Amino acid sequence: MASAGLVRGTLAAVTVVVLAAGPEFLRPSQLYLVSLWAVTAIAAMGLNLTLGYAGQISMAQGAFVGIGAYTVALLMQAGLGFFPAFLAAGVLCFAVGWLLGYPALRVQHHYLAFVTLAFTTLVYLLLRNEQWLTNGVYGISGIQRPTALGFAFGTAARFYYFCLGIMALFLGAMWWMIRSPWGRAFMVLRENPVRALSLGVDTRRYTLLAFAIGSAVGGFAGGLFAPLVQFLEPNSFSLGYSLSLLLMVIVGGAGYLFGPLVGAAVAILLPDFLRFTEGYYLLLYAAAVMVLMAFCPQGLIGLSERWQANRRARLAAGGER
Amino acid sequence: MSAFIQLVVSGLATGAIYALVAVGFALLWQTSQTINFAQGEFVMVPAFFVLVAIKYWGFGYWPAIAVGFAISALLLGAAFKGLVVEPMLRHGVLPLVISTVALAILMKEAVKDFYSSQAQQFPAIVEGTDLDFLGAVVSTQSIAVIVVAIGAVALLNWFLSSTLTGRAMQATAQNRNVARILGIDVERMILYTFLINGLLTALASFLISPIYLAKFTNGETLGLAAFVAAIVGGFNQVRGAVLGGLILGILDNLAAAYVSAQYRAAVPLVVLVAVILWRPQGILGRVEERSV
Amino acid sequence: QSTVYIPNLAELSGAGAVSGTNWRDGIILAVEEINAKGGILGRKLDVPHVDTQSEASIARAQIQKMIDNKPYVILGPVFSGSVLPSMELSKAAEIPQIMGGEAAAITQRGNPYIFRTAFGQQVSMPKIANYMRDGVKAKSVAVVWVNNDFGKGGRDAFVAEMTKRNIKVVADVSTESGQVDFASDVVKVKNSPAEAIFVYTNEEESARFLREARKQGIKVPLIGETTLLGQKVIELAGEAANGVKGHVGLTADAPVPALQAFGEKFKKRFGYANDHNGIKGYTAVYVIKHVTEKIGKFDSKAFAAALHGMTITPAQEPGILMEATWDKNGDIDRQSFLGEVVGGKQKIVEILPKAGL
Amino acid sequence: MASVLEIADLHKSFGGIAAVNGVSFTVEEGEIVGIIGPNGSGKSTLFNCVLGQLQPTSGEVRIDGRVTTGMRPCDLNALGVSRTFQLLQVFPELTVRDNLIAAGQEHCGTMFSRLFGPRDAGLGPVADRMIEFFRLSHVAGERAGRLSYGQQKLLDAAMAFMGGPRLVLLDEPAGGVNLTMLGDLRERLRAINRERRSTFVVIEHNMDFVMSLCTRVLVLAEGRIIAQGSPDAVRNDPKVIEAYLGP
Amino acid sequence: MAPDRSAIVLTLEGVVAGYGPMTILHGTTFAVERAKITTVIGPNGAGKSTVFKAVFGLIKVRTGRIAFGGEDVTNLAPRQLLAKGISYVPQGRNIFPELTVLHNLELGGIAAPPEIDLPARIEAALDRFPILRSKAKAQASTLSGGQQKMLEIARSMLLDPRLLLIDEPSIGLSPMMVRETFDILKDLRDRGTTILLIEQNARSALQMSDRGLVLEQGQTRLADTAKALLNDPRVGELFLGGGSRPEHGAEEK
Ligand SMILES: Nc1ncnc2c1ncn2[C@@H]1O[C@H](COP(=O)(O)OP(=O)(O)OP(=O)(O)O)[C@@H](O)[C@H]1O
Ligand SMILES: Nc1ncnc2c1ncn2[C@@H]1O[C@H](COP(=O)(O)OP(=O)(O)OP(=O)(O)O)[C@@H](O)[C@H]1O
Ligand SMILES: [Mg+2]
Ligand SMILES: [Mg+2]
Repeated sequence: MASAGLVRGTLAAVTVVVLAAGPEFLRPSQLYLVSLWAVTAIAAMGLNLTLGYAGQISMAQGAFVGIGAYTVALLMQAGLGFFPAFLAAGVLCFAVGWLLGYPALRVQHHYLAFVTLAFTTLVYLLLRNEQWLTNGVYGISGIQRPTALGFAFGTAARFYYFCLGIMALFLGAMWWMIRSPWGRAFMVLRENPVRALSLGVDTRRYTLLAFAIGSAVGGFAGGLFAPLVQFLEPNSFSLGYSLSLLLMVIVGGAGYLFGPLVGAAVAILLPDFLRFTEGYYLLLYAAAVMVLMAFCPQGLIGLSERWQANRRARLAAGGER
Repeated sequence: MSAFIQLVVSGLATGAIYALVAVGFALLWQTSQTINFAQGEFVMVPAFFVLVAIKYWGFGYWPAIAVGFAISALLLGAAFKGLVVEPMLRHGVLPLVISTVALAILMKEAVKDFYSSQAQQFPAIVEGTDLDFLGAVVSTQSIAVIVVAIGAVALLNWFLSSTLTGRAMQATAQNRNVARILGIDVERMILYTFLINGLLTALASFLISPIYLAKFTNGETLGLAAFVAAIVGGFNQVRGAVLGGLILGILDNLAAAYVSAQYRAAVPLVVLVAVILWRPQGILGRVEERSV
Repeated sequence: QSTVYIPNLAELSGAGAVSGTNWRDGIILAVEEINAKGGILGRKLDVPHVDTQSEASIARAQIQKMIDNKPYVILGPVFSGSVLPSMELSKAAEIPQIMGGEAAAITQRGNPYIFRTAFGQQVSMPKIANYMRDGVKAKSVAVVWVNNDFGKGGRDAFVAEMTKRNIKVVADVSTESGQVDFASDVVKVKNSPAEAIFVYTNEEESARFLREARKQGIKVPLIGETTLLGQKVIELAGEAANGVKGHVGLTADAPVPALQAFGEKFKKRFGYANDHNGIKGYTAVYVIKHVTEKIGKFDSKAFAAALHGMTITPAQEPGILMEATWDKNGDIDRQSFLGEVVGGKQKIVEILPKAGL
Repeated sequence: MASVLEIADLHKSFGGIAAVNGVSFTVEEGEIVGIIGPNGSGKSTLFNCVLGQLQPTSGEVRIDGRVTTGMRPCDLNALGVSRTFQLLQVFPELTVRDNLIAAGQEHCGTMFSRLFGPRDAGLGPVADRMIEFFRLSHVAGERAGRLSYGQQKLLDAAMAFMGGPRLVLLDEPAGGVNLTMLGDLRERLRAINRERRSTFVVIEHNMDFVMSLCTRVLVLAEGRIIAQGSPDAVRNDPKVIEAYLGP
Repeated sequence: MAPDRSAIVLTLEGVVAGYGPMTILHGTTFAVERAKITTVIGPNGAGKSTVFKAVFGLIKVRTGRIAFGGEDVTNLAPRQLLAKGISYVPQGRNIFPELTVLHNLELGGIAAPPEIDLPARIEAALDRFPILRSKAKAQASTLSGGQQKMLEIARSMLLDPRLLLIDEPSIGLSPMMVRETFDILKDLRDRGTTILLIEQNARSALQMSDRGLVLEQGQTRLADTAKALLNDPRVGELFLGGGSRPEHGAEEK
């Protein structure tokens, strides 16, 4: 037990140090990639709440990232500062997510998946067709990076710290919420809604909350996505993006705090290391996901946990003898 | 008026294809509680088996079709069941859903990387003659599709509800442990399901590829449409899937013509959501009642 | 150092795979030829091919990665949607980018490092419009376009040109990329009083549209721009493609021996017939060769400066295939063609002069 | 003072079949009422209607004099009404201890305080006592889905008491529970009933348990009450013997 | 009293089994006599159901041996065991919720040898549980808890097993139905079926049984005739609810 904690602590510390020293040894493109990882991980964290903890299958997270990104881009174009725009993105997504939660009160599982899928398609069509607002297929470019207290986050390195900082913030908040009774309420929602309801858990409120918070987090991720990529177009937020976020959450480990970070790393950072796979990366990735699902549907974190549990059991068995 | 008839008739032809694919969905659901997100790709791929047989192995049309069915049964039926579904069923629905999402990517990428990223011509079973129907044009291909789809569905419906094997397949889906305890050959039941699905999708593939051309991305729209059809009609009723498919095909055409072409993709989805909220079990579906 | 790093970023998967693959194979062909002859200024070309997966955000990440490695010139991408976000980066790094995008917006931002290999829509659409007015003599037209950046951009430019020429657009039909059923779209144009139909969609969709149009018995001329008369569309649409007319920017079937020879080489090397993207990729590499040899050094900034206003003729550089001129915005100008599909083959009926930008 | 639970002419039918067919009765504070009746006589359906799991076709339910028909189960729970289920209903992936805390946490503080307050909402000690009592200590950290049938049944019962309810409806709490444990459970119910004046309504087929625990017994058959009274009176009622107990 | 050696049909010898890394059965050993009802009792979580799962091949036996009719059947698959004449009725709810009652019932006979007249058996089962006949066309999930259990018991009557493993059939059944169920078991025994029964309702179960077993922490604590166990003070106190419980004697009818 103690050794597992030690391993985990060391791992966390090393990760933090490596990330902090990033700009020292990473090239700009790698800084960009790690920033993109952080942003994607935030989006996946939101989905992890809805899906992993509350058990509501959502294929709409990509759409929320899109809504958040466009909100920030458009508000900044209209002259608002980054931070108010960022906040507005989260609030808007919270509200829309709350509304999207209503169907979840009536239907579950694959039905719900399709309601959210329909929503994603609608958002995509709106972004594409309402050119007066979103500039349609031509997209929005030239989005400024934020300035805080006179400090500009314009360069790759500074914006890298900015993204990582915000990610850490969300990770902390998520951790806090999950270990609070709210987290337990979300989980009982997933486990047995009928029993939960009879124990006074207001399943309607928690379902809507799970959707709204998850979506808001997605919106915040979008709020970072816009200044990071500095170019928005509807295609980035089509169904494929939502699906890949879904894959990330599951691959990392749904219902584990760090699952989304791992999942996003696999989808975003790993291809960079596996350059030799070039055109076949997606093929290999898909195959790997299938193997993982067959072998350990709890994802990579679940896998490592199982490995640790086995080791512990072996140690304990050894101790007995 | 003739425009309207044309839209409906064309919609029916498209709808019949959706129906054929949707039936596979409903079948998988009813008999193994599996949701196959790669169903569209299951329709996309068999056409390439045939193309390979024709182009690289020098087969004639009918032998190639036979080979196509055989490979489909083997890969999309047996191998899918053995390698994807079987190891995952015990983990519940979600991992399986994810796995089929990954499978869809895998199939698309494989066709693209190992065959071609470009659309391919595909030979037709019946030479497409166009017939005039109340001022609208219908091709014999479309009629063949409709007839085959309805025939396949009638057969399946009978099989599932009127034979012991059909019911044993449903029982297997609803409670595998009990099925095993009662001595139902669970493995074989699941295998049947997937073989039937593999053959159905192959059939759909051979019927539509001459019209739609064979391309690795074809599954995306088709799978989605079929899924929507299955839900609209009723997920747990094979005949519901047919109704859903036809409705969807017609609706799509009418929406594009009379509502908005830019939002045509939205119309079926809005209908879908309306159906889900108003009648979650689908138009012909059964309510899945549970007592507490 | 014996190689020079000229990375290529292309749509090798996703929606743009057809175009991207063609573009890449054109480049491969040119690079092989040049390297076989000893490279440029004695240095071999090192041209890795990187996939955008047809997604803008990935394109952007990939181009950043290329820039880290200090490329001489960047090739690609082909989709305007991927060019627009990535060109900001190459501009900031002062590295010339020779790409395949056709959206008008690309060259309207005063970016001194971006260069086209094909007409922008602001050049090709006037040509089509003139043809509509003078060749087809249509008073009213229908336009069928695919609703993505390519189709929408073309449609906007086309409609503007029609208005200028007092031709009415009586049906404006948007279609989806990947759409398989064109019944309702054909019904719409059929029911409109259009005297000609302009079809501006990607390859397969064009073929499917043509088939449905023939099935429903459309009689008015079907007019297209490059894609509609392309090899792939003819192959897929079969009979239904016969009679299609329009403007062709680049084609291996043009009565230009160099282009035809290229087409044969390409087919021999890759086993399929190229489309205009193959030519775009091929010529892009030869542009680099020519300009570099002209300036005599590998200097990115000097390269960009030199290419503006330059005209390259096949006499100077055979690999350029056709004489081409780049203006100060990076737009390209060269001859183009009017064509028609006859008996399942593209036939060039007229060579149009340079637009004279 | 109003009765704790009043049911007036309650009907519930499923597609023409009347499962509950005009049931009326009241339960006073501090009573322990047993409900018995043949299988399918509508006992569970009655509970489901009272607790908002099902919408009654007609009739009225009042709790503390307040009409509660149509209220959601969670709102009823907030009024101090809780229940157990006939079929196993636990949170299978949560540990036994977390099951219990989840069962009580909505009664502690506000949404706000639950987000920022302690992790176990202050329920840890209560949960531990519950675990102790139901002899689940050795499996307290185990996931609930891995318990034996009887253990899950006990856990389900324990969960019903976590919120400190005033009215508890128990649907066959004894099924599958070891007899010794059952004796303890009975004593516990009596004690709670005595000390907190909590009210119980118990559906049960185990006659020993019902007869020794309840102050009053109702007999349901075909959706109607056919007899009620003291345990002894009911046991000797010929109608009850014919419909339920058998010769 | 030790069981009659020559009449033994099922033996477990030192069976060790469990779930994942957990061990529940720590060398369980006992023997069951032919054409007798043997009742297994024990506290909740003792491993009673686990024993059944191990015998029926649903969990893996790690060490030890299970023999049926002199043959080693350790770790055979359920279908093989069914073919050898063992059938199993698990604890809890075990129906196919979306099939009709009749179709549920019918599937109980799927492993039947061809000589069995299934329609007649189904009729007989419906006769014993008339309520199921009236609900024959209803979806099984709409049955009440007790009715679902009846359906399971009726389903188990379709085969003629040589050994029937039945896990707490009385849960959720009204007293009348419990008696009916026990009558069915007695009939089966009289026709030669060996019955191994788990019951918490220990007193009435032991009263109709021939032999009894007490299982605790995955091990056999006592094995004797049912009568002897009923009169055993240790058993009375622990498993018959004796001691603290006021006697009502309802079961003495
Ligand atoms: N699926 C499972 N996974 C892990 N552990 C299990 C599982 N099923 C049972 N157990 C554990 O095995 C032990 C014995 O369980 P079993 O079901 O055999 O008990 P039992 O004697 O039948 O009890 P009951 O009378 O409550 O039915 C229990 O401690 C339980 O926690
Ligand atoms: N959802 C439903 N649809 C149709 N009929 C139902 C439904 N739920 C219950 N019933 C029927 O209503 C009747 C009463 O069922 P209920 O579950 O209330 O019985 P019960 O008294 O609790 O029986 P048991 O003692 O067996 O649990 C039964 O005949 C049952 O079949
Ligand atoms: Mg009941
Ligand atoms: Mg048990």
